[in-house]
Amino acid sequence: GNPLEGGAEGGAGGDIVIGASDVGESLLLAEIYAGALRNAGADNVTVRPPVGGREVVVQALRDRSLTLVPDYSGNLLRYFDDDNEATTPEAVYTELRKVLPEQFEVLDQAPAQNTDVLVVREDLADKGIRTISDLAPRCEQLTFGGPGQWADRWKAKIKQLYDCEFAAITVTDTGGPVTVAALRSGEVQVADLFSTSATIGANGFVPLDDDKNMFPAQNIVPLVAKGALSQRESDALDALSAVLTTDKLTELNVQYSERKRNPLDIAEDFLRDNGLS
Amino acid sequence: MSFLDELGSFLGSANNRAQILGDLLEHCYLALVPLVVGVVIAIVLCWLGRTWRPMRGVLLALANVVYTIPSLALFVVIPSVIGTKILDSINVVVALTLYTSALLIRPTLDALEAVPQQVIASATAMGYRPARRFFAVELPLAVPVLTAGVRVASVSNISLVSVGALIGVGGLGVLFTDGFQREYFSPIVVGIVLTLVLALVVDLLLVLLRRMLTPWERASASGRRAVPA
Amino acid sequence: MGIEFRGVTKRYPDGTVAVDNLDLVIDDGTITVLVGPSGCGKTTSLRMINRMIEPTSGSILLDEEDVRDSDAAVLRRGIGYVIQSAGLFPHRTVLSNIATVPMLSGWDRRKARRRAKELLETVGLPPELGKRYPAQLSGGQQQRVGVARALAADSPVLLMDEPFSAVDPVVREGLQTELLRLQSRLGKTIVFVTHDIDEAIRLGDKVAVFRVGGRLAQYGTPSDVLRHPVDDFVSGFVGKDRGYRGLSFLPADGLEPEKVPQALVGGKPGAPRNYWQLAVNQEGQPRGWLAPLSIVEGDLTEADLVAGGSLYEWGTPVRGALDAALSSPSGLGVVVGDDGVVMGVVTARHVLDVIEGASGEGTGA
Amino acid sequence: MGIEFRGVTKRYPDGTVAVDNLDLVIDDGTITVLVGPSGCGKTTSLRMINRMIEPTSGSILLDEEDVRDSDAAVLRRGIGYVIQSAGLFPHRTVLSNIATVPMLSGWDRRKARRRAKELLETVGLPPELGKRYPAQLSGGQQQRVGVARALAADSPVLLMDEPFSAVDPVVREGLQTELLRLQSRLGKTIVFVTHDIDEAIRLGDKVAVFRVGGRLAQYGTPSDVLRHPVDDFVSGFVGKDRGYRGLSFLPADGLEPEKVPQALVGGKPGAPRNYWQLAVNQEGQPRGWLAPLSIVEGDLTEADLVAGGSLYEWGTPVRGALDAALSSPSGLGVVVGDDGVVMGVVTARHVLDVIEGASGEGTGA
Amino acid sequence: MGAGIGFRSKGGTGMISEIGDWFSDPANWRGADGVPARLIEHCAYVGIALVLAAIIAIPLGLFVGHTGRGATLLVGSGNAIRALPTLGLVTFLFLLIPKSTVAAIIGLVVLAIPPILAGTYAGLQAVADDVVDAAEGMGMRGMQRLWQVEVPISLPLLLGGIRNAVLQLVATAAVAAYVGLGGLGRFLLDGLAILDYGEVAAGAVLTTALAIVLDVVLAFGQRLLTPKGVRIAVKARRPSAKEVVA
Ligand SMILES: Nc1ncnc2c1ncn2[C@@H]1O[C@H](COP(=O)(O)OP(=O)(O)OP(=O)(O)O)[C@@H](O)[C@H]1O
Ligand SMILES: Nc1ncnc2c1ncn2[C@@H]1O[C@H](COP(=O)(O)OP(=O)(O)OP(=O)(O)O)[C@@H](O)[C@H]1O
Ligand SMILES: [Mg+2]
Ligand SMILES: [Mg+2]
Repeated sequence: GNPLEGGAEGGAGGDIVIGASDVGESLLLAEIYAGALRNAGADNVTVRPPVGGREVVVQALRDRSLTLVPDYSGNLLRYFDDDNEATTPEAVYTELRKVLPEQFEVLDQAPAQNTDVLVVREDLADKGIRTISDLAPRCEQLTFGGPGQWADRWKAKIKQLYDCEFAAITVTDTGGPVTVAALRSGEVQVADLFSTSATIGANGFVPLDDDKNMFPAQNIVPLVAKGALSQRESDALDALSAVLTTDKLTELNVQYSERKRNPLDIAEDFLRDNGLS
Repeated sequence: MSFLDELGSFLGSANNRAQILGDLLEHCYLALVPLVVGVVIAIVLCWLGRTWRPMRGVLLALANVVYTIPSLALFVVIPSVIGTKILDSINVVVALTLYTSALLIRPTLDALEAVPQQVIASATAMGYRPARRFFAVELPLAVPVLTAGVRVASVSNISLVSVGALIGVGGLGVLFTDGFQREYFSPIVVGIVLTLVLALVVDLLLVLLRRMLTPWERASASGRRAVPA
Repeated sequence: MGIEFRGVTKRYPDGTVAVDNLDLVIDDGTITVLVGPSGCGKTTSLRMINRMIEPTSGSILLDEEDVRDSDAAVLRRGIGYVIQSAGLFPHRTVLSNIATVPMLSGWDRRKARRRAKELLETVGLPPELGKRYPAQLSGGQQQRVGVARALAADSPVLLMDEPFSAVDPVVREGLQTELLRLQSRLGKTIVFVTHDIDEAIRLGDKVAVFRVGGRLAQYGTPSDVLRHPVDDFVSGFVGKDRGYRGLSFLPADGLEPEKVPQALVGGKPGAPRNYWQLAVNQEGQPRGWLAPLSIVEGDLTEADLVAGGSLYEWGTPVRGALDAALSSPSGLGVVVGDDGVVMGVVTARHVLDVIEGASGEGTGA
Repeated sequence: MGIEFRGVTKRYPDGTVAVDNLDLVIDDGTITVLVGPSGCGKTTSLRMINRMIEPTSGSILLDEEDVRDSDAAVLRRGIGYVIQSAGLFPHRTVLSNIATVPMLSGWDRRKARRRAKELLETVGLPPELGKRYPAQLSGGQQQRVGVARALAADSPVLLMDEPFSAVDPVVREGLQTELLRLQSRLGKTIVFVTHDIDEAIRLGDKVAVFRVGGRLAQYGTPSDVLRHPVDDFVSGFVGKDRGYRGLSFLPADGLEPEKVPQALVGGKPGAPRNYWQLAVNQEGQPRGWLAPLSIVEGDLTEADLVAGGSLYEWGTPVRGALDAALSSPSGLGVVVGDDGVVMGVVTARHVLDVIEGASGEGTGA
Repeated sequence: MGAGIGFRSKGGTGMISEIGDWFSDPANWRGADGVPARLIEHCAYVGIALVLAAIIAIPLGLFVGHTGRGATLLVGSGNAIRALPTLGLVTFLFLLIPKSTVAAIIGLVVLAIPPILAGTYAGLQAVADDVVDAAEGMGMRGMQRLWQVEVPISLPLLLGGIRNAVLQLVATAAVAAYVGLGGLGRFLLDGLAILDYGEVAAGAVLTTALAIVLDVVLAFGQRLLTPKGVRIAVKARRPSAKEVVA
């Protein structure tokens, strides 16, 4: 971005600063939002480099360092209401709007989902492991790899639901290359990735079915600092969300992390192909 | 796909190029502003250290401690210490300014102390008051050693700015996190090369600046033999 | 402008007494040399004059006024100061070095530079050196610039602290000559520090010999100090050749050059003679000696000659005359005019007559 | 061990000819001083002897053997080498500095240290200095340690490159005296470099004067060089007082001290006399002069006396005698024995007689 | 300062108490991601990298300093390596060798080489010419001169280089946590990811404390190993208060 507008203030009619979390596709979604907003006539739209997890992004929205971030409905709900048990997309979205603090608002959610998914290598899957329940009896011999905050969030939950307690939990990264490399090399045997991640297919990993619905629905939803967007801008994002399906998201991910295209290029193509430009 | 093809298509995208340029500019800003501010701070502190002797030891000790703080640690705690926003690039600017000043304290003091006593004595004897003497005589003569220190600081700043990408601040470091996330060599290589080039260019500029500021040095190096006494 | 030390003592914080109750009156328009072994307080005394060091007690008067009554920086701008290796500013050209004090005193740039150019000439340096930096000058040239810089404020007082000790003996002598020449024109009050007794004798109208501990051992004219040292410390300090050196102060009144047989280099000396002949060139300048009974075939060339001794320039003190006689292979000291032309010769014996006549005493016993 | 340069030339890669076709025979057991202006190739010549520099052409023989035939390191261990500022190892104590070469040559530790202790004494340093580090010594002490270190291998050859030039004149004279004393005991072959002609004259059995460009201008005894410089370069280099200085090499043969009227300090001189009286103390040592016609009431005290001139020690060269006569207020130079007791007086005239007798020539014309 | 008060806004507690809470939580002291384990990991990385870097850099520096050959190349490449961005280097190496520890250690070694090299070389340069000259003139051979004279005298600067390298290593190892390396950097990055101020600050405090402690220990070692005579000489060379002009 432009060095001279370091900490731009958000606000309706003002500058729009779109943030991204350090999940791979987040930046891509941010660029697509940016494109849609520009097409809706907003100028002064910038996209900040990705940073940290949800906590950072929310904090940045709160102090208006950011105006808007793409986020996932389920995780967002858990973030604001730890004990909420809603799992279906609709329930999650409804609950989310209820618990959202007043500085924030969420726009329409997209049909596209990108949930956490536990994956194993083919050699383990070949032993008949297809679901987390299949995995549970073996958990004690397995090392798990995932982001730093995984243990905090899910360790108790997976024990409670599936009675699975891993031998060790190694911090790798948030569905990124460290996790992939660790699983590939056998350093960990189970890893947390994202369902739309292109690396799952590319490495022949096998995603395990979350048969007891531990992970909530994770529809893509724009999280906005309240009042920062004009009606026209909100409408443009709603229109965008309406066409964003899981298949399209997966394809976008392939373009991004496998074909290594520039996110702006991908965003332009996407908006054009979906009649949004 | 060979690396060169990959690099070709990476640089082939106009949007990539625009992004790289933006990152480069931000990198310059993040590295050079602290450099300039840090130099000024170091000079002022050293001036105080010269005028008031006990200050000298305090300065050196302080500089030593600041310099031992690992960059990432400093980057992440600065917002809570000075109350800035967490994504604000000012955090990196402040941290690097601290490093620059800390790094320059010793060379500046050394340089000032290396000014021959004779010269300072004769300046005093000619009726310079201390402040004027510092800026007219001591500081100019300290320039060569000082620039050596500034060159080290500039290289160090330029390479440290990339760590800022880990706390969400732009600059060429973004190319590393991006490349890393996508297992993509091109941005990383481009980022490294640009960092090196930037360091080299700034270094050359500093050498030129030093030449400009110290015409007498050139004269003594080459002129002695050329013109008979 | 006279300078007066009144009971001045300087005790450093560590207890060293560098100057001990010094009383000294320095006359206007003279060169006063402070001399003494290392650490005897010469520099300290000098620097108290321009308040680079403040005395512990006593007072220093400059032109009857206590130096403490002036602002230190202003006082210093009015006193020239030259130190060993000149203390030139390496980062400024020669001209701007010289122009320092005028600029500090608020002269305009053009005027200061014009003055600097004049001074360059005054100290005998070519104008083109003005644009150089100090490091591009030889040691001797640097010292001259140092003197020029000190003269720039046209101050009546000049303090010089071992200004010539960093240059080699030959250059040093040149600088001393130059300083004397300058002083004869400018008539400043110069206080000069050295630890070289020869330099003190050569330059000083008065010499103040200090002993370690910062006490004044003797204060008088150089000839006084050489010929009548007050005690063993002073006589030890002025050195073992003081009899001979003392001749530097004895004018050669009554010394008459005598005729000497000459031979022309390039001419034909003819048959060998049984006495020494002084070989001269066309201009009448001495080239060496033709030894008695030497046989020269054809023209006289330099190869036929024995190298001569030192030359005595007519009118200078008797010391040179004695050395000329002693160093000459013929025993005859060659006397030349200031144009270098032979005026005659003197023998050591004649020189002795002059010396004895002057000291007014016959040989005893 | 003699050293011989045979047609030695050293041309540096940049084209500088530092030494040009040098032929020089250095005698066993003597001090030979290389002297000349800066850059004339003295250091280069010296360093070719121990192969720190290899000549471009020609050869150097040490005790008839070409130095190139020995292993450089072994050759160097057998040649003492002292340089300006001593080049002591800062990280080793004085003793272990001195013991360096013996240790290198494989002596056992105990023996090397014993030798080092002896040498400390040899060069006149107290044993307790042995445990100090070089930075804890004064400049003069460091030089002594440098000399001791060079003596450690007991090598017959010693190379000294301006060893005393970094210390002040007084200390320097002490070091020179010490060196001469040492040499009189040890009888080494010493090659000594300096650019100070006085030092050369004082120390050298022979002096080799170099001119810039690395050529030998003159090679002979100091008295030779002073009294018969071969050309203007040499006479210019040896300086203007060379006639007087040359007297340092003239023995005072035939000079007889004459009787002089004496007065005892503490005694009663009685009525005034019309001649000078030499005041002596109980031991017969001179204390000053009692001027003619001076009136002394009661006992003679030092306050009644005129300070004396320099003293001439019987048996030393004629220079001292002349100075004694010239510096004496009475015109009578006081002659003392090596116990400091008065032997008589000499006049300048008598000294001249001796000088003229020695040079074998009468006054000409 | 407006709406943004950084991390503090989250819990509302002061930063000191948050660090205190973190440190007093026993959970943070146990297991593979507890403080002791992370500290030991960090030290291990620093130690291994330091040894490897020293093995490469010291002989190289000694060779160049002693013979004077390749000095320009050495200084030039040393500066180029210093300019290498830490983050770029470790991510690059990770993609090349997708094994966190190996990639990170190589990166650490590369970055620790320049300070050690510079220290060694500067140390030898600082040995006075006349001392080297005297050593040679006394008949020391190359290796004797190196070990008996040049190395002992250059020891303070050489160790100074090592001190710098250690500081560099502690800092770089923290950054290398980004490519999955363990050590104290984990607290910084993981804490940052979930904005746990206590953890981040604790990580910063631990890293800084480690750096300072190592530096102090090394400074002490430097003093201990510097030959006494050299220490005295250095002190003697420093201008005393006497010479300083008011
Ligand atoms: N700032 C100081 N603090 C303590 N003692 C000092 C200081 N400056 C000088 N001295 C001491 O005072 C004495 C006189 O010093 P000063 O410099 O005046 O001597 P000097 O005659 O100029 O000697 P030199 O010929 O060596 O220059 C010396 O013993 C010196 O050590
Ligand atoms: N390594 C070198 N390369 C090129 N020229 C050199 C080198 N060493 C010495 N010279 C030159 O050779 C000449 C003789 O040098 P040398 O050191 O022998 O002189 P010196 O008589 O010892 O002078 P000084 O009295 O200044 O010590 C000088 O002109 C010097 O500049
Ligand atoms: Mg002095
Ligand atoms: Mg030399």
